[in-house]
Amino acid sequence: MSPFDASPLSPSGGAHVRSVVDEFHGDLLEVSMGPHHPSTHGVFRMIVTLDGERIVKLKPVLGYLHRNHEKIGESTSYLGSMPYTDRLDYLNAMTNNWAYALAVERLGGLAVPERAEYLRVILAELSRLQNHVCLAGFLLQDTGASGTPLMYAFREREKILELFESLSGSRMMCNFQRFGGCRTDASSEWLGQVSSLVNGFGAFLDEFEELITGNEILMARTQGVGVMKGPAAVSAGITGPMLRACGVGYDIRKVDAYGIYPRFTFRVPIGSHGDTYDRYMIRILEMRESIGILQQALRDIPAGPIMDPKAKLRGFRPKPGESYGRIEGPKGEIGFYLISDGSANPYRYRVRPPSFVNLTLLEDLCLGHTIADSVVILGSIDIVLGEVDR
Amino acid sequence: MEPLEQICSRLLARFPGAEVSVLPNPGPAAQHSLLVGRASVREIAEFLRDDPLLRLDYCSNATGVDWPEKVIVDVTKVTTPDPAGGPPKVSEVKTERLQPGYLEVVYHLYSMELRHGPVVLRTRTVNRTDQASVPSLTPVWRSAEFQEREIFDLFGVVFEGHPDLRRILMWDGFKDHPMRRDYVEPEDYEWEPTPHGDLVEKAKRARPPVKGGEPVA
Amino acid sequence: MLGTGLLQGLAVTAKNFAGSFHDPKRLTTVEYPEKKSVIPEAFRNFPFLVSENAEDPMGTLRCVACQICEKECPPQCIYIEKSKDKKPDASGKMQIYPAVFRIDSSVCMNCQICVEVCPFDAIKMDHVYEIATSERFETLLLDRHDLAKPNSYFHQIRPLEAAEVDGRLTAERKAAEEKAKAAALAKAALAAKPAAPAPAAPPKPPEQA
Amino acid sequence: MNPMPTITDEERSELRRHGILLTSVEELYNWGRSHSVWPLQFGLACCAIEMIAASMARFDIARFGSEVFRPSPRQADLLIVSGTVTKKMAPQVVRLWNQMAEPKYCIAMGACAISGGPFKRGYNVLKGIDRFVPVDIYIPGCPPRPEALLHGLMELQKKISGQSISGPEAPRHLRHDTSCEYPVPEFGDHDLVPPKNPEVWKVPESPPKD
Repeated sequence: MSPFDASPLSPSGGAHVRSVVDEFHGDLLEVSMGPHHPSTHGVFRMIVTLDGERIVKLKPVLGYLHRNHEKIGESTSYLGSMPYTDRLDYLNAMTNNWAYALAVERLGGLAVPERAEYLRVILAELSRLQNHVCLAGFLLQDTGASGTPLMYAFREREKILELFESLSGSRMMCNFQRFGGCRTDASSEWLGQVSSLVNGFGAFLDEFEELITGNEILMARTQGVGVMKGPAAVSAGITGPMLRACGVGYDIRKVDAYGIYPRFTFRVPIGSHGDTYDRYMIRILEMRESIGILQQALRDIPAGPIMDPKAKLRGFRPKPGESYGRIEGPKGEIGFYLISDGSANPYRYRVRPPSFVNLTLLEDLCLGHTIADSVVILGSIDIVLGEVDR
Repeated sequence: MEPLEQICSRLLARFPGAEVSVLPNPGPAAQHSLLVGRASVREIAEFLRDDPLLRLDYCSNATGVDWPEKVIVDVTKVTTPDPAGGPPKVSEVKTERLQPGYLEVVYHLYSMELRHGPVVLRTRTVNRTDQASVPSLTPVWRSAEFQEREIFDLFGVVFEGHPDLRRILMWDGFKDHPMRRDYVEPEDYEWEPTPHGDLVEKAKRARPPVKGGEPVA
Repeated sequence: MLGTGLLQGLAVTAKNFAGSFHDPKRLTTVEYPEKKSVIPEAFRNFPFLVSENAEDPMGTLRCVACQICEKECPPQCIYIEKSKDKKPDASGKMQIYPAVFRIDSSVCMNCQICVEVCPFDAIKMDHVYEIATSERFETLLLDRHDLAKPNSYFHQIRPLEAAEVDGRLTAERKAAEEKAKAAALAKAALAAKPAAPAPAAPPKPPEQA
Repeated sequence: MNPMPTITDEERSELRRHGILLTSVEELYNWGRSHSVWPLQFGLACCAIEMIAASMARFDIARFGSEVFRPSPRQADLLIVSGTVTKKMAPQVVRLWNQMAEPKYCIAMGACAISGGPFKRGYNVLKGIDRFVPVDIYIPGCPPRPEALLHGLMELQKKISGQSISGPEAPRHLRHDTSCEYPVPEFGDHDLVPPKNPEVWKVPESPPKD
């Protein structure tokens, strides 16, 4: 089989084989990128076949961080899996917690008090802010802007982490949500700190955009690179900002209307080109929408209990059945699928990781581009290996 | 979205002879699922994707579930009339039967176009050993590509028609399917200062207790 | 014009550079170890066992070896052996105490679930994080002597929570005392009446799980 | 023979206060080594994010001379194992360690790197990188705060400063009887082969204390 034949990975056929690689039949070079590589965002490996500098084939190799999350989840109680979910997508413990809590609440038929719902929204949106700002920093690091944007991004991220720490006790591994509510209540002082951070965040974003969005080098590196088309993305199950960058307005906050999201007015940014630059811009625009949601939530948050009185901490044994709960995480749809057989541990505990599924199209995006572009494309997918490999 | 029973009857009308049934979910989540036989799962999946009323164009989650064989005790109540004319005697008769084991593949389908879902689609293998195969749905929804590879890797379900069925998380030479419930881990317990459950025994086996240079029985 | 974006970005960098000399908003470095960042009360690192008395930590542990935390600990890093005998606790009640209480801090995931499930407020999360060591087996396996810290220390690191816990415990003890007193009175009253049909119920045994 | 005249640390610091610097080759050598520890830019899991945070403006690992994260193991002195080492990744970690030039040090950052941590029950998780690589400093925590990493780095600096450059106590790279190459495990049918390196991984004989 000629290396230029249709990749067996792609059921759509050889549509992605570019004419640019057809002209040459030089010697092909196979390069193993990773698992130790500075710009693969962890222990991710790509086996790249190159013709000159152009990619003709790319096989992702996963599993270097496969730490058996699902197997452990099946031998741990429902409560005991909560801190493990922190370590899935370790940048967004709060949204992982929420997705898991949602699945278990559906499984056990628990309600969530209003104040807890507001707290969840506040924490999830803060999480989205720090994830997207980190992503922007890492993406720019991958394009060669070493240091500066990442430093600025982490400066802001630290402020959000401080808030997480003072509420939940840990900077990253928050372990904050419980089935039927939240673990501790937020003081009005804490809410005030959030509100001052949120009010200042817009100014930071302005500065960050001034630093980088109009930058000609960034545009040259990202515009027209890794273009993804809407129908292919839908079939490949791409979710989150990746999907919206190619023009499909699918946001689970709007579609499923879980929690109390219908109460907030916010827009869902949609891209039109589906290239890496769009994926970067979508995240910046999402952060601006998140600021709006946070301001509304902080304005409206009511007083009241934070736990469903029916919920108990220990000895949670849901009736036999199953549930699938999903939320819009910063990286896409994060879902938990649980089967209960009536015992204290789930019979089946499955995580639907957004970044794992988002990697499906990596080869299609990279074909025909240079190897340096593959790093940028991978950066814009926003993977976290803890979640890809679990 | 139309109720699942209606989808099921439409499927039966469209594919006569196909094994389709609704598997109820007794829990409060009430996410019932469509149980589809291996033979027709590919056509049914294509129908679900292309039907204008359903348009389930997005397969969110694909996963495996292992159901090892188990002994089920059926309890039937037998009423025998009392010959003396008293109240009839009710006795319980227990019959044991062996439920064969199988592997199940579960797909959660949504529609991005019509914004509804989920429809839970399940299909089962014949057994867990030599006939552990189902048709791949990767040609229908590409998002199943990596997830089916993962199910193959961890559960050992063989997907017929998958374009690139290799192990994805474990290394290629690995022999086991670790997410199966009867998987046995390699022994590795020399230092277990806080052992629990069956770890206590394993830790003792790996490192027999020593007192004054002599192993203690 | 080509290059405007670049220049704009450089201007931002220059602004930040200049600002880092005077603007406290842009002076973010915490000069650890000379200065340490303020640790919020909620911060959690590793668990410790609360003892009532700093002089006799082993004798006044609040822990009654009920093993709930051992069972609930997600990474299973707690190991407890119950004592054979009983010792009086802070309120004078005879209680079982942990003969062995180990936490493997090289496994602990700092999740705080042991603290949440403890019905006796006996285990709490510590603030100490400077515990890097070159000896894994000896140092990182914490036994009850390493884990015991006095209530005064708890007050020092978590003043709000400790005050709340102390208030609750005092109230509980007071209620228990009054109950015991009432039970004793009732018993005395019953004893005074020789015609009583049945003896009063024995006092409830210490709560165990 | 008279014993060598020695100067106590107090006397030395007293002299230093008066502007007199007394040093030995050993002290100078160790000072140089301990204040230019360049880590390998190598992240595994959650702890890697805290490692990145430690290198950012707020915690600023540059104050310790360790901000130069090298992407290549050939240029690095310090392997910070920041996260879960899976069995699939373990051969690569050992290979990276072998590729580093002596003198080299290893920090096991976080519970997973020390013992497998919360994931030690997993079938694909190595129960501690010290089964294959000699670890100098263990930093417990899940994940450790960036300050904890800095504290670990200072402990490592202390350890380096305390090393003598000759004699049987000399570090690995100054001796001829030790190798800086460690055997790389291979993938087996069910587990790594071998599952540990008995040269490096020594479980204490005595049972855990009470």
